[in-house]
Amino acid sequence: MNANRWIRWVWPAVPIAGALVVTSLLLFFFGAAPLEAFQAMYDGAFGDQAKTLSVLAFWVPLLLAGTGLLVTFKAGLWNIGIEGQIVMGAIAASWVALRMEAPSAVLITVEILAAMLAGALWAALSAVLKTRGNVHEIFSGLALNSIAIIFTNYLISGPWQPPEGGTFRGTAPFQPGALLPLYENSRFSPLSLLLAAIAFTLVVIALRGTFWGLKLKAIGQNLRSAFLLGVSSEREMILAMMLCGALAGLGGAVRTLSWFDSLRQSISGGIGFMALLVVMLANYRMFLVPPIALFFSAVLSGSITLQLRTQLHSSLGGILTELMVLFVLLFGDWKKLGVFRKKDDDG
Amino acid sequence: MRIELRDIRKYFGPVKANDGISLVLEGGRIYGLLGENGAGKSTLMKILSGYQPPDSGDILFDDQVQNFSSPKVALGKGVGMLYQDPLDVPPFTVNDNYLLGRDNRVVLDYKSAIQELQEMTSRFSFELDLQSNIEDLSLGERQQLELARLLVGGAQVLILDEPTTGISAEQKDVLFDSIRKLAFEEGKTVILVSHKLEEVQELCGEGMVLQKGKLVGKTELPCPNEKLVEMMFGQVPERGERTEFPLGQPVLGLVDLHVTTYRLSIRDVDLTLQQGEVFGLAGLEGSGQRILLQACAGLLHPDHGKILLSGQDVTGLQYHRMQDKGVGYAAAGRLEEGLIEGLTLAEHVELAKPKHRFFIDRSQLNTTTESKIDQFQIVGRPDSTADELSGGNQQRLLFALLREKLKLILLEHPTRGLDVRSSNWIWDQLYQRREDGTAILFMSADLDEIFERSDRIAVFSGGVMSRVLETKNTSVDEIGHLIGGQA
Amino acid sequence: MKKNLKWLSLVMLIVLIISACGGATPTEAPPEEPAETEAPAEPEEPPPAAEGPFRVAVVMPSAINDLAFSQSMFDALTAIESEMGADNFEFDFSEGIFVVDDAAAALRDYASEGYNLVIAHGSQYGGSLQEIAPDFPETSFAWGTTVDTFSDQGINNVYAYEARSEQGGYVNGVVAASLSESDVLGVVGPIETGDAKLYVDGFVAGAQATNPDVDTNVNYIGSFSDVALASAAAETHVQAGADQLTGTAQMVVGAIGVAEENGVAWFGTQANQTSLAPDIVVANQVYDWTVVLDEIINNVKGGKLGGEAYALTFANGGLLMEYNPDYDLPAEVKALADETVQGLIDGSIMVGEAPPPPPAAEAEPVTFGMILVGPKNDRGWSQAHHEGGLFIEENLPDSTMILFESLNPADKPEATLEGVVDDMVANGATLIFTTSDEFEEDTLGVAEKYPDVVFINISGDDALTGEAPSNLGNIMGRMEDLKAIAGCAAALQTDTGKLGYLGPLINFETKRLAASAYLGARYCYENFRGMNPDDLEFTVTWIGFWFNIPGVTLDPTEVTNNFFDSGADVVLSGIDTTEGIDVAGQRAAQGAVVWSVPYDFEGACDNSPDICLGVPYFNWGPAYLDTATKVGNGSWVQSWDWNPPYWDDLTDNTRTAVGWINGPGMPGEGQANLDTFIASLASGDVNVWSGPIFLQDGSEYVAEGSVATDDQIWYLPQLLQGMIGPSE
Amino acid sequence: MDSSPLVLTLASIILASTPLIIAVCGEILTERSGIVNLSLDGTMLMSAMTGFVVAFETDNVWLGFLGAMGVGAFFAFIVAFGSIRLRQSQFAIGFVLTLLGDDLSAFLGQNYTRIPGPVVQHYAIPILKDIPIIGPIFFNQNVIVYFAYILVFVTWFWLFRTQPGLRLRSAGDRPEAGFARGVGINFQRYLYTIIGGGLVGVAGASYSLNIKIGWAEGLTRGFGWIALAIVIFGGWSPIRGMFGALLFGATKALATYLQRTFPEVSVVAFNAIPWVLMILVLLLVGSDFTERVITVAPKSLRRPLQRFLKISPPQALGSTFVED
Repeated sequence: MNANRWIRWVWPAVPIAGALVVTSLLLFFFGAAPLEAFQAMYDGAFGDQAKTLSVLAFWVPLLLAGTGLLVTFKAGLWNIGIEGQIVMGAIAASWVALRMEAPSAVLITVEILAAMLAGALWAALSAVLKTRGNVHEIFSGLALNSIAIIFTNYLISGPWQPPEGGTFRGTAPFQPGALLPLYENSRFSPLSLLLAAIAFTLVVIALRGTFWGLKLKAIGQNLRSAFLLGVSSEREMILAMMLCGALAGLGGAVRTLSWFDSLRQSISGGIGFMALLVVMLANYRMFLVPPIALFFSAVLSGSITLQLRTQLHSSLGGILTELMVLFVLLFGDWKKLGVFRKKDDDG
Repeated sequence: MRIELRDIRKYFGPVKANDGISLVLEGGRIYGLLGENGAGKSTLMKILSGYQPPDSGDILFDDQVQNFSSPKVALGKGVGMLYQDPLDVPPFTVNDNYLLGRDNRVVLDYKSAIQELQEMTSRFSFELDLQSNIEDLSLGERQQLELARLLVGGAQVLILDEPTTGISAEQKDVLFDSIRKLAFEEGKTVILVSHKLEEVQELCGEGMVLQKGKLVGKTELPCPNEKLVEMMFGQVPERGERTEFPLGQPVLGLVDLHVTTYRLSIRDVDLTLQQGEVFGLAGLEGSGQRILLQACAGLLHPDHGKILLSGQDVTGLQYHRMQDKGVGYAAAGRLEEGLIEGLTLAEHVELAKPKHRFFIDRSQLNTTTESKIDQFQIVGRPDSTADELSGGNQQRLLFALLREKLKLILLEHPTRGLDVRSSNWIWDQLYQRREDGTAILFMSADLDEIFERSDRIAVFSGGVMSRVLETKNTSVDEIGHLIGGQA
Repeated sequence: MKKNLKWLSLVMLIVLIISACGGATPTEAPPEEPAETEAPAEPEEPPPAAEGPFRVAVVMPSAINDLAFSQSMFDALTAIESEMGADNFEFDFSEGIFVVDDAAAALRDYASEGYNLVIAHGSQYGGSLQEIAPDFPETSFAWGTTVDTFSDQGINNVYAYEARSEQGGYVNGVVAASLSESDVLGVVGPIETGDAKLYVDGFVAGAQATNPDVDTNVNYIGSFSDVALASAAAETHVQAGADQLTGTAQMVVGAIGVAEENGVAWFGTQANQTSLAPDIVVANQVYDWTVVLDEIINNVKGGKLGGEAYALTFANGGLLMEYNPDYDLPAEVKALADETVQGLIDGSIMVGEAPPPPPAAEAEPVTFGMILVGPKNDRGWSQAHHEGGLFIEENLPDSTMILFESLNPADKPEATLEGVVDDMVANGATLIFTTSDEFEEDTLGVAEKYPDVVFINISGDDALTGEAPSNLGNIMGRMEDLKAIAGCAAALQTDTGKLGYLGPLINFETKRLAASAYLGARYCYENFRGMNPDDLEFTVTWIGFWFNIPGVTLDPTEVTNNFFDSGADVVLSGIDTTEGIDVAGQRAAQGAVVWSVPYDFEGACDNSPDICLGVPYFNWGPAYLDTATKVGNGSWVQSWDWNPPYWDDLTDNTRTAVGWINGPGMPGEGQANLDTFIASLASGDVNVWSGPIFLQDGSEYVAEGSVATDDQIWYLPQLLQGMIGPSE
Repeated sequence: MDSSPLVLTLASIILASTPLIIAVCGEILTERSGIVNLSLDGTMLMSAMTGFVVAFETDNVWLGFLGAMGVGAFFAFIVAFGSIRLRQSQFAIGFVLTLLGDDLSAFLGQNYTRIPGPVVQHYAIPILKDIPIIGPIFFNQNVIVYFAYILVFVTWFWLFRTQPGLRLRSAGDRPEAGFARGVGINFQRYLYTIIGGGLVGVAGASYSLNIKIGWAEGLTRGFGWIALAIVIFGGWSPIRGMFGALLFGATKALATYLQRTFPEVSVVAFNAIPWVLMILVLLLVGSDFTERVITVAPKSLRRPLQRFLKISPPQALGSTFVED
């Protein structure tokens, strides 16, 4: 039993180490020294203040999306459409930034509200398709992701193209007052982190302490029983999706109003999918989401420096994080592995 | 064939499902296996049919030790088991289902399958539409099909697990006739697993009683029921006597109700229930009773017709609105329909409350839950999850979650799978509700239960509801005819 | 928009002044070659009897009053006529012949009419002359500006002539440097080639020699005719502090206007431009062709019909400095100028004779960053830039490239240009190429953040519009003519008369490139195939982005298949990747008769050589090397470069900015026609953007008889009439 | 030979739909056995890359297909192992593999981007190809297309007319029943997940070796998801699935045509058509509305309508089965 307890403590490190080993092998076969590579990644993430701020700036939308996904996962929903919700949030924020004139504080408030509303509505579409049309949210989500991206392309090449003519880069930069206040010269907006922290806290409280959170848990476990117990699953599902969509939309606003200064053609670029990985690696444990999101942000930011120094393909950061999630999924629970299970105990 | 079970043991963690059972079964006889819920009947039969290996002990056929690694092997050796819920594949056609696992050629030979099936069905005078899908058959027909399949597969030992649940009286007669034929004419060993003493008495030559995983007694049958009951429970439980209860105002009114579903429709239902009334719906499973209950619960909506609740038109209201109006519904599925795996008792209690605050008050909730646990005698703690409870406790929890002060309670198989004592306890609880003026509408596959508990009875057959019968003025025969679709 | 309107009005005004003129000097021999060419053979025949007046005929590309190239020749002939007398000398001329075929006909006519000397005054006429001259062995021909007499091909009746304009440029540079108070000079050049390059190099050398502290900002605008660009370039110079400007070719009128507005001094060349702005013109280098013509006429009279090359110099009096009498030129400066002219004459000052090879001598290794928008091996846009970077590494010893590929938000949402640049600068980069218009805006930001690092943004225009800080320049290649070649190749080969154009997304660039291809196709369909160009079905399908994004863009594979299914037999690619040629190759393997013209990358034909009709491609190496060299030795100055092809050899990757590789799939006859087409584009003889051109909505865009300005081409609002496909 | 634009377009649609048809057949086998292999998109990318690289290095297209099949089978094995042995969420594993396949294929294939390599050779079937209209559409194709035809038929036959098919379906529909009759449920699931994955691998390679010739990052991105949706639309039947794939191919061709027909509509808008169609089709087969249509229909029509419109997934799809 002592051995068992020891394994229980050490085991969580094993899949992570496994992912590192496989990544190192890849590095090795492509002619790079793994240690140097990881050093480069670290330098790229925390090498100086600018890099750290960049990691933080990328962290915020990832955290927002991950927080939103906690809600949908709790309700048993696979909100793959989160990518499109981020995009729609960005579009709505851009719409306000381009079309409205107001003092900065008002403008930013309206932008954020519009982004959250747009993300929520886009998510609601997926939810209604599920509850009313029996269309699985994975498929409606994927389709709506593509449609949202196509819509962005339409806007930036059509009605919102910059005055000097349409390229596919994006809209013209917004009025300065429309942008989130930034920390010094970085793309990091402390305000956005504050909003993310508030959102995260509220979601934790909602899921842990409120009746609504309990209802989501019930729905997520057993739709039919929850319904018979008096939980309106349709309403709660739509609400869960909308809350997630609103947070994703806020993430989109942060992307467009602080990371960029205009609506770009790939405003999200997969942050939603990354957030899904974050929540999966956290194994749906809420308090692991912020640190894991920060870790992902650091790995991906670090892989930029990695590419510069080693000229290796930059998909490496993605591979490392995905391997970690895969290995944790597969081998994270050592009991399920049965490696240490007694042979006759297969009942 | 002589079958011997030697010291069979099977433990699930701390639970000793089979704790050293030894038995000898002879060919050409029909055995009844009796026991309370959780006595170990199912486990023992699963071991015998190769579905589970025992932890220790041997199975011998004609003194030869057998090793059943799978049901297939067991059937190959001649042991076939007919489950209460037949182990067939509902989306398959009858032919496919019949052929699954039988034919070892790659390309299916439908011709011979049809031939074999027809032979078998005519031998036992089963009436089966061989072209239909399994899911379109009645439970009885599915059992017949399973039986046919087992026999063609060469079963010498037949294990029947609660075979009469949910089938009509006529189908039951057909089934029993075939069983007798098999045992007495063909020399097969038949084991009947059942709660229903009457059936066991009627059919079996020898009864074996299990209690807490041990064989506690054997007796030649028929014998006095009291003897069997005493062996099963140690003492004869009080049978809850049904007392006449003065009925009050009409609670539920159904006027010319038509409800259409994908598979079946019910038509022309007119019915009035009064306060305090207990109304039983009999019929084969899937004849429309469930549709009626769900329509009353607001889970299905009528095409036309009216539903009145205390004189108020509630036609078309959603389930949750009906709940608020005082209608309670308990489905039979428990963990599938009603309880939620992974949620604690306290969480269930909180969810089922009619009124909620935004934030959950954990300590108050615990107190409430504790009192419910006491009141409903549930073996569990507020933080036990629903799936940790035993079947009976799950059922109790389900009733504990019904709101107070209900006008109408709708129940599907309220005591299915429960032993007599648990059933009585549950019905006692239900009868208490009548004091508040609650009417109870329930369906059951157990005709005894319907007879015993209802004030009035209606029978469904193919979506049509029969005339309403006063329990005291009808008989099992009459109901049986109605179930069979004869007016 | 306001800016555009201003440009347009300028164009409208000045277009009236300028006569049409194709290539004043697009083709020029390599400057390293000495101007002297030995006459290899003695004349075998006795001279023809000199009876009657000496008759000269000349064919000129532009009008005789163009205040430049053609006028200088006309003036010279007039002068000779008045000198020799109308009895002894008469001349005939054809002006404004910029279509090479027309010129060839005229030359042939003149030759057959017995003129003693037939002058082809335009380097673009060389090809025609080469064919005509052997047919008239008794007629003497002269061709300029060039040094090639075809004597190495056994042709002995052709004279060559040129102007050593670097000499006057040198003098102008000396004067300008002496006058400058800001020590900043500005040069507006057309295309970095030939006469213009000689002049500009001379000017820079002169200025440098006079005052080493002087900064001479050179800006080749990429056009001989775009007045608006010239004025914009001049404004940039003025904003950068230049108080002395010069420029060469016809479009400088725009620059002169700007100089006049700002009271900045101007130095002219080719003709006396004082009349254009009497207040600010200081000095002009003027060509006097009589020096050359006298020699040639004498030779012809003496029976020598060709084989000599002549040049105008100060020494032989063919070049003259003419000063503006109204400009108050300090005496000591005037003296210095005269001294310089003298020095050039006596050889104590050498310019242009042996241009110093700057890369070898002053090459300093450079660490430079290369930021790509796509993967480095996309066989398209990004790969072309990557190879440009490799070209630097090869030619500038010890230079190091720091590469970053696929910087776009879809692939790397976590990366920013700024972050990448931070890393590159930290790793020692002093020069960074940001190779997409996607980076235009962000490049401005990092250029301000790192003023000591030189940034080159590709296809942006910040250096042109003046938005850019002085450490940010722009480079782009002129692809339009090459797209016309692509269109021509397709039209030459099509059987069905249906062409498909695989368009990326709709913007000005893609519209004008598609339109160029269409115009090229029309021209060749009509002129080489003898078909009605209106029957040509030219369909543009836009996929929605530069490359395929599954689920978001149309799939180029399917679009190409669709083209072929609908009866098209040639598909031209306008996108960054190779689906067009891949599908065509697959179809051909199935026995279909189809062809393809890929794009962007010079090796694109390799994907399916047999059906490849050729590929127009970008070649960034020369421009990148030039930039890196200058950054290395500290001589880089901001410029906006729209680099033209090196017409003499479109496959010369050491020189050309955009190129054309002939496709193995093009049959011989078609290739011959295509070569002719290329030659006539090179000579300026053919301009596919000649009116009348109508837009898709039917409105007239370019009137009959005129040529689209660069501005019109650049900002093409719609596809053209006859093209099928959306414009918005 | 008839080579009108319509005929040629139809032939192109068939060619372009081939990989989808193959992948759909593979996934149907997998899902019919009770496992959802959600990793299709990543698997296809990995196998497209592997197929091209192997074919390029060996100069043998068929070895390329073999390699792709191996990779597809391996990815599928991970899904099967994770869900059967380790009882983890199939969705989670499939989703991670989707992303991993995308990145890993980009990384491993980085040196093979857009270079020309071997392709599947065209082969018109003699005699058949000369049938008017039908010939040029169906029989003037290549071996992979013919393989897809055969695969659809074989898959259908295997599922519905053979004993192994019954076993396979019992694993997905009622594993308890199958197990009681001697079907090794988990064996079936491993087997058909792996076979299905292998077919998805073939589908991936037929992009890189046949349709979108060559390798480039993200070459087949999105098609895996579309295949998964078609499986649902096709009601887990290979024949309906084939029509689903063809419908999807036709929509894409339509988008190209529409751009020419309606130049005034934004080009970008047409790119959304396949996605809108995907939602609408799933809505059609999934919503209660369809059920209502069936119930309202005259009785004689009900059964065929039901067959045509009503979709019921394998009933044990995605659930784990514990053999004890």
